[in-house]
Amino acid sequence: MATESVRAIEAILMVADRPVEPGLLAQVLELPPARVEESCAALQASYEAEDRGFCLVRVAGGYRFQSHPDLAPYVERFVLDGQHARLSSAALETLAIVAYKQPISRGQVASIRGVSAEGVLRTLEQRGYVAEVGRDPGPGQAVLYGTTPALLERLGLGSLAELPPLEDFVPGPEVLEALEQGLRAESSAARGAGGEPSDAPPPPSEEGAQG
Amino acid sequence: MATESVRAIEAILMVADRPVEPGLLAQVLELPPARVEESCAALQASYEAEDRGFCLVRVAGGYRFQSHPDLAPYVERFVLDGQHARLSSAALETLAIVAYKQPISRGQVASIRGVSAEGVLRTLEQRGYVAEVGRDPGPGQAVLYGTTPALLERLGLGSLAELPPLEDFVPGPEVLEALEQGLRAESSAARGAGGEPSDAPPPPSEEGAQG
Amino acid sequence: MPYTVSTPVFEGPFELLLHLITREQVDLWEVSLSAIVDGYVALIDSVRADLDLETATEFLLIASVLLELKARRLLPGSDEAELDEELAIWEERDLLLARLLECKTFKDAAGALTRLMDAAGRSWPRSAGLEDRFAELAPDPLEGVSADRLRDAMRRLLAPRPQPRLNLDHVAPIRASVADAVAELAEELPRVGRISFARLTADLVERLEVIVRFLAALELCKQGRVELDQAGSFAELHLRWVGEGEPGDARAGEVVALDQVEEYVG
Repeated sequence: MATESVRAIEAILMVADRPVEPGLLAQVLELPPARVEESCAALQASYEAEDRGFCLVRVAGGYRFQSHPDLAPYVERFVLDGQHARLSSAALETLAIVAYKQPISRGQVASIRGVSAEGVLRTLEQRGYVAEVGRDPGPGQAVLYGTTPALLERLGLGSLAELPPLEDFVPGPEVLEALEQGLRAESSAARGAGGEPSDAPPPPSEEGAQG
Repeated sequence: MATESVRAIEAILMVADRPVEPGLLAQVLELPPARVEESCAALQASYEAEDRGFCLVRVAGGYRFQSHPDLAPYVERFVLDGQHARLSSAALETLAIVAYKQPISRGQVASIRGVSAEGVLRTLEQRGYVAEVGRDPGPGQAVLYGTTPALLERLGLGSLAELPPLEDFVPGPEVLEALEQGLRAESSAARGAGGEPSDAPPPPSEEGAQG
Repeated sequence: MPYTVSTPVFEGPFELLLHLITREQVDLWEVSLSAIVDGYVALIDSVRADLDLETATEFLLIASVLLELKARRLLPGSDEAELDEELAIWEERDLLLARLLECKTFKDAAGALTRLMDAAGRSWPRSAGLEDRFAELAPDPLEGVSADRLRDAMRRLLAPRPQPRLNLDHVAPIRASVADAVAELAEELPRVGRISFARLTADLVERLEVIVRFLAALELCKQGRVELDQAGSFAELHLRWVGEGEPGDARAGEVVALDQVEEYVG
């Protein structure tokens, strides 16, 4: 029933300890890459149809076996050392900036976040989620950072192209309005305590003295 | 179709690095051991019936997935291709820790690296570069690892004393803490390990000052 | 009014501002600074036993940011606000708005990454690796690894891990010292003799620098080396060098006493 090449893919993925690129599978099996992709898709479908406790997924540019997400409660109990340590929100924001803006220097990250990025970037580097990917050709030759395949694995994404588009997160008009309002209050309030926010220009200096 | 417990067994065995004892499965799944054995037998039969490229085998220690013997030629070609054999940075780090801090438990390695070390230690063990050198006398009797003469040979060193010194490198507080937790175990295990005296680990200077 | 400390953790000034503006709808100018400071002191007193440093510093940061925002409006603005200056203020505001939007964008993107990680985190990869029967075949993973590389890996591991910390640069990004400004004036004024304060500070970009120059002028006046005159309220302020050293004598500045002159730094 199952063809030898499909079975061989199963066997190879069973001994692999990281995602295996379809190109490598194609080379080992002496098959066109398209056939490998087809076979993998067929395997994915069959595990799903049979309601297996594992699945075949494409992450970080390759295929790998993993436990089915449904069964997380059992696997968690077995794995004991929660290898999925959570990242701080600072780390996540930095990661988002690097993911969408790479290659990017530490200084650029810091200027987007408004705080120093050194510590967080080093933590992310230690975790293996970001790495130096080059040097800025300009003066100073700042180190440029990018994300790693390990991050894609952690995100469960096949490639960076699968990241949700950044445009999706650009704040809508209501947020923009709220922000504008807030900044307007900054300049108007100084004119007179408790005054209604208005489009008034910045305050004359003598009134500032009451603040 | 498949029951939850059977799927859970598949999930756990898929992520396990070593054979899993049926008793442990029974405990995690809160099932009588006999039921676990039954489920495993049913799984074995179903993979065979479906002509899968992998099989579920019972080895000394328990159950594990492995590639089907039929497909060894493909797996061999994959292995020989070598793309997946590069020493990962995780392996390099783990090896460094064992080399400089031996004898050391898996838990201590993990706490210095900040991530689980099980898979990597196993690979290094398989390769003959690290080996069990004793047991922690404390509760839990953790296995303690050390490097082997094969590693020294590979690195072209006459003895561990020839490892390049770390010099006056002062470890960060969290590393010190991880090491201190194991100092008692390390020192007593070093006595009990009974390794070649000439290969005794060089006492790294910064520990001498602090320990 | 007692100010209760409830601290969602703010990592930076933009995050704090975002929170204040979008969540709390705080009118920054309605918050009384003395109430905040009182509340802060009360907080420190009440939790002295087990002071959570992080909360305390976080709170201090919030107070400092508010202080900076308020202070900006107190600084000598111009009565006859020049168009350039006004434009600059609006430009500054637009810049701030753009940065807030960018900050919010990446905050939300980070949220999406978290959801991806949470979903992916429910699965564990197979990592058992090679079965023993194949292990011999694999090329040596230590190929090309030297003892020095082991040492380098170990040193990297032993390096102190960075602790997350708050950077307060934004609160006062400009560091200006009155002592430096006094020295500068003491060198410049003997050369020019008499000059208006506006001209003296025309090339300064930051308000803090203007303030510091002003304080420096007061300091020199106190030392009797400079005379200040102003025709009336809000009229142009002039400085005249009356200290030793003739105009053009650059060494005059060196004799100005600089002890007890304060530093204004972030």
